[in-house]
Amino acid sequence: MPHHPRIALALLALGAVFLAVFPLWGDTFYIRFIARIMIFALFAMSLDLLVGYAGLVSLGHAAFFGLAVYVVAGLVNKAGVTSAFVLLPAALGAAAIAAAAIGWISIRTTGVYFIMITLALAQMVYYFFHDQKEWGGTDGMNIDSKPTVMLGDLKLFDFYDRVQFYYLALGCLVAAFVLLTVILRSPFGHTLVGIRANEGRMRALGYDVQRYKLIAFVIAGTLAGLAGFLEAARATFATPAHLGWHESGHVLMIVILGGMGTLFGPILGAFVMLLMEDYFATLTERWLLIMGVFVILVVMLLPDGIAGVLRRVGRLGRRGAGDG
Amino acid sequence: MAEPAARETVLETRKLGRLFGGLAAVQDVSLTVERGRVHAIVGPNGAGKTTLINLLSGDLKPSAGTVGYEGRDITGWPAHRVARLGIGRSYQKTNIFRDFTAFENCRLAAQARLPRLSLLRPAAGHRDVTEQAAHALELCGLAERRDTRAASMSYGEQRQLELAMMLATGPQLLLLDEPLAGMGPEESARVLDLLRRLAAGHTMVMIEHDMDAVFSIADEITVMVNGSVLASGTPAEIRANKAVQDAYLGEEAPE
Amino acid sequence: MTAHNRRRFIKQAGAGMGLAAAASFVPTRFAIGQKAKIKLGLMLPYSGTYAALGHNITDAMKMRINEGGGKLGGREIEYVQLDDESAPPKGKDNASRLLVRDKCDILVGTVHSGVALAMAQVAKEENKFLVIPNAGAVDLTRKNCSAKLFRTSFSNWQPAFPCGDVALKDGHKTAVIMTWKYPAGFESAQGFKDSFTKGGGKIIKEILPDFPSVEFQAGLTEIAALKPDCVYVFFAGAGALKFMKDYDAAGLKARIQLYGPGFLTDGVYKQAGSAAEGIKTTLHYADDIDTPINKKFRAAFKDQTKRDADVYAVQGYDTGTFLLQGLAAVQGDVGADKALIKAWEGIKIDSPRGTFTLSKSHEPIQDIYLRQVYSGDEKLLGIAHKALADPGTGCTMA
Amino acid sequence: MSLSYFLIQTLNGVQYGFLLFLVASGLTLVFGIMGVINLAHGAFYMVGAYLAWWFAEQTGSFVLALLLSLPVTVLLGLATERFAIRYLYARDHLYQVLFTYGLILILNELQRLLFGNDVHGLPIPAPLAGSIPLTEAQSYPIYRIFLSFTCIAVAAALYLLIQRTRLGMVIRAGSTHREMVSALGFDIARLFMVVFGLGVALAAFAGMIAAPVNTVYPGMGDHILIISFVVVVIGGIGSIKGAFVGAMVVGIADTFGRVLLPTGAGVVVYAVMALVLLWRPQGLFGRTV
Repeated sequence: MPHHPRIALALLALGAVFLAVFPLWGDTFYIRFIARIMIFALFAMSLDLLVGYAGLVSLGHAAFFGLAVYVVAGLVNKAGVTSAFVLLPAALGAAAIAAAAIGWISIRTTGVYFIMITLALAQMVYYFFHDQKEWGGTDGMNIDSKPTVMLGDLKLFDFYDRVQFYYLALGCLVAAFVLLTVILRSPFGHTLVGIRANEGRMRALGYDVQRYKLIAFVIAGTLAGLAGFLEAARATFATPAHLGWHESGHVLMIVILGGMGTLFGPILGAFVMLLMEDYFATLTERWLLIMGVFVILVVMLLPDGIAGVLRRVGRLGRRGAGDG
Repeated sequence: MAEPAARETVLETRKLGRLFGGLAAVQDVSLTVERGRVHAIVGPNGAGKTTLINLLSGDLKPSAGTVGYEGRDITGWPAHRVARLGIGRSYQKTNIFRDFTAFENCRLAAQARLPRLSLLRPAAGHRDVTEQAAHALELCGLAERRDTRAASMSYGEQRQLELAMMLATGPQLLLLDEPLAGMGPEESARVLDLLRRLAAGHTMVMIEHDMDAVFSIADEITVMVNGSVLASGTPAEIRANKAVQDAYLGEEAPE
Repeated sequence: MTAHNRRRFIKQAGAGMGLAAAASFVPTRFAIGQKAKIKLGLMLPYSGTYAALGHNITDAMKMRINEGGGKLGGREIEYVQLDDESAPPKGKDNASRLLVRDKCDILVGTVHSGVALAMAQVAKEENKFLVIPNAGAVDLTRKNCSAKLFRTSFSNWQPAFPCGDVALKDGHKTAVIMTWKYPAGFESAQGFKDSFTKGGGKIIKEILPDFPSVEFQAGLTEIAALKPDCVYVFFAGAGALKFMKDYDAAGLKARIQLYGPGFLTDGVYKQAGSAAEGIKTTLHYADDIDTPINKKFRAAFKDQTKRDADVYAVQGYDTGTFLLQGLAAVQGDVGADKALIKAWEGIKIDSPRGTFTLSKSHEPIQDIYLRQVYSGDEKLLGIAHKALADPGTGCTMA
Repeated sequence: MSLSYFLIQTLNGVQYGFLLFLVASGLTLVFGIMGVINLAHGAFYMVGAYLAWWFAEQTGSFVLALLLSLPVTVLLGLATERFAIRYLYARDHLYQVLFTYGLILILNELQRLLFGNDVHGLPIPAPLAGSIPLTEAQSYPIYRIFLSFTCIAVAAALYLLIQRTRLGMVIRAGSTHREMVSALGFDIARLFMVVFGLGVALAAFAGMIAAPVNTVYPGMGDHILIISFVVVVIGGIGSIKGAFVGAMVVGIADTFGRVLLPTGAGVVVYAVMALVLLWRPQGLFGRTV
């Protein structure tokens, strides 16, 4: 049940305004770069549904993201399909089916088993594409064309236009945020939170816990697939690294950094993390060392992430106001 | 208490057994629970009472024997299917959602009976669910504590909430694991009163250590020792039973 | 440098978030003219597995440009260096960072073929020049070739092709190929296969362990059971070292001659010790090529970097020559596309690896050398193939 | 497929399995007893290999290198537990995952910083060099056989430690009844520190003794980590016996996967894992989840 603290909502609104007007003056490189951040925010948000609400810590979430990228790559390069009306449902469908299959096996377990099994099953998908000669193997491959959106001869949307694409990514992010907020306020969402808190009790109340978990897993996987579709359209490049466990760990880190179980946290997390990586990378060749230290500091000192800090600030502010 | 004209079996176990690593926690238990009756299960600690409840509720799968409910064989059914048949249970150790309010706890329980998955409508918008939850709270005397976080309620209130959650699912058969455990005399009396009222509309299987309470409310008593049934009968029969007296005397004091 | 711009961006973004004066964000622009500096974008791995390669390429290239006066076509140079981390997912963003944001005139990179494929597409979209100083994916100068893309190194096929002839000449009739199951391995294997089967040899089997696994025992047992006349392998780095040691320990080295492209032994044969003894490899370079230019180059590189030069340094050095000569021909006017392409297509480079020219698909036409390890040193045996060009199949310059 | 060929391939698989067991045993031990999931396990494997190589370079003796690097890795493990992991027991596994993920980044970069990007080989110690002829074309390196026996010895030692010693009793009890062990007056904190140290030492030791056949290179821990996870998941998380059986299953499946299904060999091991999980979600010897 997402209770967005007021300070977070204010920040979110401010951020949304900033994002909405950014293309008016930002240069094209940063338009592209922020589109990437928004795609990762969407990706991380989908994982937050699992980690932060359903209590399912998946270390294989990149499999669905990367699978969607490869579905787009395959349809465009091998079948010559470029219509977004085909590519989008195919990408989402593939991600959903994969999530159903991986989820079906994984949700029989809990806790650390779940972590390990999602990791191992996702690696299976990774090796599948890794070993495909026709799909570029470890090199990956360029996607020959961006998706097209045509109605007859009329071009409805131009994926090549960076500004248009930027707003598409922003729109998807906002839509996913709204959708997840609605879902989490529904009985289904409350049920997930209940399962996370006390699975046995939920069973005794009559909830088919496995079914709820599986549905959550499929929703999250499908949204990750949406992020993958957008990334394929943005970067037009497919590589096994998109589905590797480093990517899964990376997106998990974004969720924690932002604050899990908040939905808006992963958005903040994606901005902070990606901007920071970008910055560190220019400071030193040893930037991964800095990232490692940073990750550990966050884990040790900020378990509730940025959202936790905001909550505390908000509480302090309210208390201060009350005292005055 | 209105006795039904014809006695009708609601729940029946045959030769029910459960092993834990070769050790029999429950053995050869055959019980018959009739509609509208309060069936108490008593016995010393380690007699297998809670295990028996867990077998009935589906939290554990039996190693032997069968469980029948309303003429249906439900042996080995998972807990959620058992619950959906209308069998509610409460726990000996308070088992509530501590971060939720009393009302949210009950709403979560009540919406377990929604016929279909509901993903898009807000939980607060399901009127029948919220009514059912509010009703359960009221029944358990918690109406005023509706918006209190469960974690900040008193122990007695938490026990009452535990019952309210169970009731919110609208069950016909109640499996109660020591509903009075750890309560002061005043709270105990209040809950006992609640149980009496519930007995009017429900069939109940109840584990309880408080013998006064048991004898005052039960229609039927089963005594368990070492995982097996020692005796079964009306309170008067049990009181008179020699074997029960032999085995049970001196162990009567709760925990 | 990039760090500056980026820091500024972060500050700007922060300011924008606070709805402060965001209008002060003005992208860097250069007046294109003879006086302005040429911006050279270097996108190479400076961290990760290929860091050593990235450093050697960069250092040798700069060394060569400085030898040539430190200017390109009379213009000063501004290097914009970026670590590509050999990470394909970031390839396009990094390339577009250099070309779009930093407005580099020419992009140079990289080692990893996957990243290079991504760079090639961005360069094409932005209509900028790309010079590839290593990545050997054949598609770069075949299917994906383009007018403004040049490679100064090799194609994976190229050093492998002469190896088949060498094996035939050594009297072998049957061969087993063993390579990692990844594109560079497939392409290298294809090179060997093309010449070996054309000359009447027979490939009995191809064994493909998955990349980057170093568990070779199963494959070695297969080789022992198949008993081919010779074995051709493509491994590099740690895998190559382990393979040579395992091959030796399995008792196969003494019985079945081992061949490979030079990447098999480069940089690791000393570590392998006696296990590398006798292995024959083919490559577009050999440390001990006996020409004045090679000796001078090796001495200078050692002097400047305290490291021994290798084939990657040579490729970097030649990239320097390539830039110097091409831009001299157009007096530093990178905007003169046609003239520059023409200059580069007709280029002749005197390199430590010998003199080479470029093929129609913008790929070196170069000599491939045969080397063999004996007495703990890798020695040049001779030229395995004179002036070899990649077939450039499927390349149509648009 | 001739019989001798089949036997040699089986030997290859078993031998690979032994090595996997050595790495996976530490992972499963740490999880089974402490409930901690250690992603940096592979990184410690790499640390062991690099230390062995470095000390061997300095001293010229492989045995001496082993003796010198083992205490270093144990200390590293103890310190990691003492100053970080300890604070994460009460938290969700998620934080352990991320902490150890951060540790991988740090250890990988430190390795590059201290030892550079080069690939290194470690000569096989003289008495164990050489090979035994198996068929007319193939011989088997003595060191690999030695490796297998070392792994058997470690497996036996672990078995004895856990089944027969007082420490083992505590360990077994600790893995199921944490409260009981503390109630009996054992120092849980110290026990966990020792177990984590042991887990790290096992990983590092595997890296050390495998170094002469495996070569030493940056990032070598990554690949071994994932395959160890598969071993542990198949065997049942927390079970030493399971790790052993799981390692054998993976070793043999991987070897024969390469031989019989060359095009899909990378996926074979994972497919085997998925099948095992469909049948027993808790792994072959895992406790019910």
